[in-house]
Amino acid sequence: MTMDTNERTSTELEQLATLNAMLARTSREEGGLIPALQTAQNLFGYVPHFALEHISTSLRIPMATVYGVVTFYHFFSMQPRGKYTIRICLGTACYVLGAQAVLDAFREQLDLEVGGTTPDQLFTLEAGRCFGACGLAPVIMVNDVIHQRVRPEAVAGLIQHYREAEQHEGELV
Amino acid sequence: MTNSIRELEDAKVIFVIGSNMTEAHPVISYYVKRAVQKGAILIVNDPRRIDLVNWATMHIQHKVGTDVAYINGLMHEIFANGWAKEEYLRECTENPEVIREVAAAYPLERASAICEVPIEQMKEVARILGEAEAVSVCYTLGITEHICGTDNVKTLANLQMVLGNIGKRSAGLNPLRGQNNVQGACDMGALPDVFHNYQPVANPEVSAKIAKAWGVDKLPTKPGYKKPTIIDKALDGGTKILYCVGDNAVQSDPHMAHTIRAMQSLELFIVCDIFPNITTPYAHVIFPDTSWAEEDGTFSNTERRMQRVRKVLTPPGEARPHWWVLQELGKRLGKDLGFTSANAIWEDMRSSSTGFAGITWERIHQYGLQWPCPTLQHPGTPFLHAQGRFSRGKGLFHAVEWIPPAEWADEEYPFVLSTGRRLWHYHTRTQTGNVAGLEAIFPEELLEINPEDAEKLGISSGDMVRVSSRRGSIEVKAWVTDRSPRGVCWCAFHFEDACANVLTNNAFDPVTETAEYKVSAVKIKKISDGVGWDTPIRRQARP
Amino acid sequence: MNIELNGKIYEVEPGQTILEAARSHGVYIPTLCYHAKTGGVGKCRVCVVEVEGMRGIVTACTVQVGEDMKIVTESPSLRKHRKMVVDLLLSAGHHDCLSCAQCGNCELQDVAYSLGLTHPSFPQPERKPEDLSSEFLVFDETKCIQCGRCIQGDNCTVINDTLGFAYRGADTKVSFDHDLPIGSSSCVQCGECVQLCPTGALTDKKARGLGRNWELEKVNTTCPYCGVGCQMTLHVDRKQNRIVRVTGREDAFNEGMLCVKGRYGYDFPSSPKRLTHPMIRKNGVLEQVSWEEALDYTATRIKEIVDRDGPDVFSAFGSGRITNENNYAIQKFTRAVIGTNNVDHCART
Amino acid sequence: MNIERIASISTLENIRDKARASSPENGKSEEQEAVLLCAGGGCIASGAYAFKEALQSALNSQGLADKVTIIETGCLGPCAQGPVCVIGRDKTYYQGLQPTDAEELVSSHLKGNQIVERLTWKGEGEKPVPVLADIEFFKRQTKIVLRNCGRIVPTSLQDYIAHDGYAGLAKALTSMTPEQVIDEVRISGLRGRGGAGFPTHIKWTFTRNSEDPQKYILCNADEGDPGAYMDRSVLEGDPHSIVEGMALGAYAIGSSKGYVYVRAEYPLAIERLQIAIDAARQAGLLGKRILDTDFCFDVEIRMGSGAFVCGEETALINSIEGKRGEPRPRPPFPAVKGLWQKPSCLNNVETFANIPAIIHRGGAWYAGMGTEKSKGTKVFALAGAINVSGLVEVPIGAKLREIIYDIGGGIKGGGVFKAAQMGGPSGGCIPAAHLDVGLDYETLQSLGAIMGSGGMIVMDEHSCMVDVARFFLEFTQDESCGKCVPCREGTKRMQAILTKICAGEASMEDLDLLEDLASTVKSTSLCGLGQTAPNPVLSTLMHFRDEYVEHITDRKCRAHVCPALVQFNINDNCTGCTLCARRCPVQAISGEKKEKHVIDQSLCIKCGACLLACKFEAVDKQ
Repeated sequence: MTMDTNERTSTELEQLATLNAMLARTSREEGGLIPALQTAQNLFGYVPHFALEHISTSLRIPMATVYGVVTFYHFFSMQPRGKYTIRICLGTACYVLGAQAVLDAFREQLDLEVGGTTPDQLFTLEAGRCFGACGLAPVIMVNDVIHQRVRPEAVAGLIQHYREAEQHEGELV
Repeated sequence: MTNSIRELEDAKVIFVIGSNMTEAHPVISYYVKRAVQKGAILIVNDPRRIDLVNWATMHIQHKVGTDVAYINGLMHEIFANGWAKEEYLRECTENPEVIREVAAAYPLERASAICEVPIEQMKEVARILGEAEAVSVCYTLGITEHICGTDNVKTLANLQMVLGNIGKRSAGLNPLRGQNNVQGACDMGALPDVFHNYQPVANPEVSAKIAKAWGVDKLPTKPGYKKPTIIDKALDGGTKILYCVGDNAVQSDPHMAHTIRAMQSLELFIVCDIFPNITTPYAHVIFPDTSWAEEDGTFSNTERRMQRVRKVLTPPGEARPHWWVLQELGKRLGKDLGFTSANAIWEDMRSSSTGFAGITWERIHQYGLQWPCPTLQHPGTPFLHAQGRFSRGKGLFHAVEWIPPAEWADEEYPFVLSTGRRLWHYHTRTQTGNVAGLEAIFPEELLEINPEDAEKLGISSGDMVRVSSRRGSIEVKAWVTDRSPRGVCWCAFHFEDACANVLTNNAFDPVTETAEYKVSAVKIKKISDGVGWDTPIRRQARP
Repeated sequence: MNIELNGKIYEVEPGQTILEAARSHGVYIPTLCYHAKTGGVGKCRVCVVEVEGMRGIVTACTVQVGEDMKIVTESPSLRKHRKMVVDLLLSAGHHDCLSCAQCGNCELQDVAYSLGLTHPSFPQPERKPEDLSSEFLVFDETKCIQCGRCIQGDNCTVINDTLGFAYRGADTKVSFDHDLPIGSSSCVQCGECVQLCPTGALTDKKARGLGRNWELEKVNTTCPYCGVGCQMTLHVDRKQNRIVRVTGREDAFNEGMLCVKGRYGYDFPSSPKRLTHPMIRKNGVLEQVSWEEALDYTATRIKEIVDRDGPDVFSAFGSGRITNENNYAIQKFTRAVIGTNNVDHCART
Repeated sequence: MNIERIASISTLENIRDKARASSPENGKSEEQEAVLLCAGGGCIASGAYAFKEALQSALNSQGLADKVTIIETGCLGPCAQGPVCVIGRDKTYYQGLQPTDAEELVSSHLKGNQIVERLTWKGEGEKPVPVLADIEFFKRQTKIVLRNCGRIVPTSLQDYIAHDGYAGLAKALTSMTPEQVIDEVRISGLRGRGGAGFPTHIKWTFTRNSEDPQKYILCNADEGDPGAYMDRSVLEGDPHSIVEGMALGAYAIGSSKGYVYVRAEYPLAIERLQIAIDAARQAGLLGKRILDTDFCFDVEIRMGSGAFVCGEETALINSIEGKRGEPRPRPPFPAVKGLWQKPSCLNNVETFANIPAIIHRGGAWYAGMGTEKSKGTKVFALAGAINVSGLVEVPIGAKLREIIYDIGGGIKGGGVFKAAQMGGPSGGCIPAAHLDVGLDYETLQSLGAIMGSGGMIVMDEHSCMVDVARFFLEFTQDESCGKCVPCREGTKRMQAILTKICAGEASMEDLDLLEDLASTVKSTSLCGLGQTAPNPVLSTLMHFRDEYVEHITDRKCRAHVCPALVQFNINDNCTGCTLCARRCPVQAISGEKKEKHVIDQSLCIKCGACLLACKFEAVDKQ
């Protein structure tokens, strides 16, 4: 089943073009599969199914192997992610200083389970492993921004802050 | 096959031409794929993008029916770069100068023009073949089912002799025989010009020896007609009686209308089979035969290995092993053929054969033996012509010129139809038609059309189309797929209601009288819209 | 090379693993994920043994024998560990043997029996439905022990590249392509995975309920389809006069491998549509007759025509489908009885 | 900035001397001044860049822009006190810097060289200790791995060379044979810093002895242990030391190709390491014919993708090969058959960071530090209930008490030390009774813990040891690769039992089953993850068995952590203000206005909202 291009939006098409360009330079022998998946993840924000097919055919790696790798690593997601990925660090230091309560607060406020995305595609909630900022425990990351010493009560405010940033941006664009 | 199947796993270079191996010989394809996994180079030469290409290093899509030009072009490049094994040519072949002339007549420009393979690709293939220490060549009916079938095989033989690949491990010239015991049928002398063990009927001493063994005073020395001639002669009274065992000729022979007319004009048509099919209605007498697993005996496989088949089921109703029928007919015609049991027949055959003399049922109880195996102590022969010592002495080159197929695509019939087999079925489905499950996987015939050609004709997968040739037309469902190259469509002959052999051309190879199943000119017209398939992943051998 | 197994000295070849060496001398070491074709991968950890000088206990299927290696394959602690590992496996699924096709031929059943395990001691997960979407295979996830033999087989022996492990940790599962039902996956149903599966996870659909493994007689034969001539074993129910199941012979040149026709195309002899009686065309209609009548009629008609027009009007077709013996019989009849060389067969299609 | 190719040891030396003169540590020249601002991941998170802008504008407004330059450096160590900086000349150390402090810092210190005591380190009795060298936290440390962190610009090749960068490599390539390099490492007594402590020179010798034209040298920067972040700080603060360390390793074992496997969660580390690699290539310190010798070596970064198991040697190798990160049975060991079946040697970031120093200053110097069997220094990542959490590098053998109290400033909020968890999910805990244990590989092993990567989580009485063991089992069970049965199934069952214990529904037989499981998982698992997964349980059982028994028989959680075993009751301080009743999400609190309220235990979900809301400390948590 070849991927019918008309179904894809224009942005996805250029992203696909960049992916194909990268694939052309990659060879299966030097373990090109994971860098290819990482490229797809960074381009699309997640690894869509048609990207898996492209990677499988151009690197000549069976789909079963590609699927086995993409479902093994925590970093890859095959569902579209929210604009803001909230990762709560569940490292030992954070856990001992109350990260679980922070995670529960986020689950309540966003009405999400870990790994879920809000219907408005704004937030994805993840439980992450140690980010290496244990001095500022408990820590959460929103995309690449680290928030330190987060208290459960501050969670509502944080969500509101990003919601407003979104509306604000919404008006501008 | 000159060599054995398992040698393929250690081959360094495998050159496959005219063989849809993953569908027609799946277990051999497993060994080829293992060789590739171990680093071997696999070159697949087939006009179609067959599934084996998924594992191939190179896929050469030469034009249908131009094999001789393509191979002669390769040999030209091999000679030009000094890759030919001159020492082998000197010591092991009779007439090396013949092949140098033939190759000289096919510079790459000419060869490429005919077979439409880009020159750089031919150079690359020639380099790989030339520099390899051993190349195994495998081919099937894609090479033999042409009016120049014999020439194709001779050209491949020429190539392998130029490269010195006959007579060593993981090399050789390997025809992959299609049917479970077609090798055995030839071994046992079911051929007009030879007795069992390829002993020529025309040779007086042989004829005398076998006449004595069979207890008859004289045996006919004039070679008989081949099957296509037998069928043609039925129309002019040359053939009055046809005794047909296990062969659904109407569906499997080319130009079905012609075959039916021949059957109808026979005076006595005796058919012996296990199931009714579209040939049995024309029979005067039908004998019910015992099927596989209902009688003991032996098969010979494609690597010349004779192996046991065993009886585990009691045959239905009155079905009897066929040698019993012949024994009874023989008695009524005044000759006791001595067919008391399958093993007795085997011993009778063995007593008057040469290369099979060492093979007994006891010796092949556990594992088969590969002939030639002349004595009871002989271990069998994994590969023939060892160290280039050909059984006929020295290798013989044949000067072979390329000739176009009998019928080429033209304005009225713009497409080339090629035919073949699928993984899921076997020949005319006499057996697989009665297997629960195979029908469900592949329920009807499909015409495979190239996407660009299909778009021009407004055809999409699932539509019904009418395919017509100068000999007839069929209605078949379309499968738009890149398995077919531009200008070529393909379908099998498994299903009687959409059988390719209605269309195929009954033009024959002059030597073997094999019909040109691989090339017929057809036209295609869409009849009605249909529903395509929406499969989540590209699959082998089906949409 | 000499090694010591449970106190006795044995002669072994270098390069063998401890498991192969022990088995070649009849010393039992339980295994689940080891198979001659797919090798020792050290996944199930049931074949653990104690080796003097090596830290901790090691898997016999991956460690090669060394000169004067002292190995203990049976000890209370080894038995305790093996028992715990098999108990964990039994609890991880629903290995209920009552009507499982693999009963009597299941390596997990055998190992549990040898360790005296009666039932899983941990709470079992909820059941999952079997995958019945393909014509010939059934995949029951709750009987899968993730030994990976099917995947190793699919990627390294038959190389159809359909199977792979997906997901991670406790959710690891055998997946067809990207976790598709078998029927819509790229699986060509060659059945190699079924033959390699140690438990009842992958079984033959058509054979279900038609005969226990030990009830069926095993007879070796050659495949009736293509020219490769694969060696196979027929599992026959003599009473029902039926072939129930086919497996490839591991010791033959095809190393146990078959294709979909060879492994699953065995039931045409039992079809009711078989021709069962001789028939003769009487005023345009084919009628059943006795053998006597058919043979007499045929012999007299042949004699009449051959005497009238000579032997060359007779021709016979042998076949690439029937045995050597029958082909030989046809050519001998044509030449010795009729006296013509008009005999050929369909080598051309 | 273009970097010309360094073709010989002499060019390297005069670059070093030139660079040393203008090294930012003491300003570009005599009257120049520099502010070394820590730009490690932790400080950036606490606002280092915001402070930098404010400081720059303050310098401009006060006319010091050309005299004082702001230098971004790697991590200084005390991450929790971030953002921090050190003044170049007089080495004054400031912490907790907010943008509003910038003006004061410039005006009083830089202009009026008057210490801003408010922002300095507070020592004993809150007494300010301005100069870096006098501060206990720094004084007791011996920085080898972190020698350049916080003192050089991480991405500046000149700066690195100025601090003896690539001197070790030059020395080795021009005057030492590979065997001599290995011997120097042998003398140094360096052991693997990844956790197992396998002697580095033995690993290098094994790989050297495998004949194969193509060998690989690999750097394990997966650092999956939660609570460990020293590798990140080294990669962000001193990436060149890793490049040089790997080059030396490659020269020793005879390899020409290296890979650094960095986890995806460290984007900044990857960025800076890539800059360092590119700079080294331009300078001819990587690539073909390094320093005009016939030694060629190049190194490439490969990103992890979120799998703790890829910290294991062979799983990491499988990951680089583009496969599922599943470990391989050993033997064959990677030194014989590793990456793409070629001999490969894998060492940790911290191990590589030591190598340049050892080669440059000699193995004997390094062996002078540490204990009899474990030489050199170890970086610990102090975190948890401790006043000063951050990176601490001390000679091996230092006492736990010294690290926690003298360096770490004691337990946060004056709490009581209960245990220090070492080695993350593969490690164990050290109770108060062993505070005076000298930390080295063997002593930790005997206590049921392991050195591990050096993560040290300090816990006070607010932590429940059973819950910590449950947390670690949940971690390893979630991160198990699923390849072998004991780890895949065993950890799941162990976690289930621990959860039952925390829920107060377990029996003593469950405890025996837990120990049986632990012993099988530990002895039959295929790789390190499975073999060490039971350690957190075994070590907490060894030191805190009474807490387990309490959970099971008395259904009591001493630290009030396990929700099922915690009870919230209202005491007599209650003034009936009804605030708690309104805050309770399940309306479990009843009572009239001004009357003492009551919590209905059957409804209470132990969320603690009432405790947080109450202004009169009328809610007790038992």
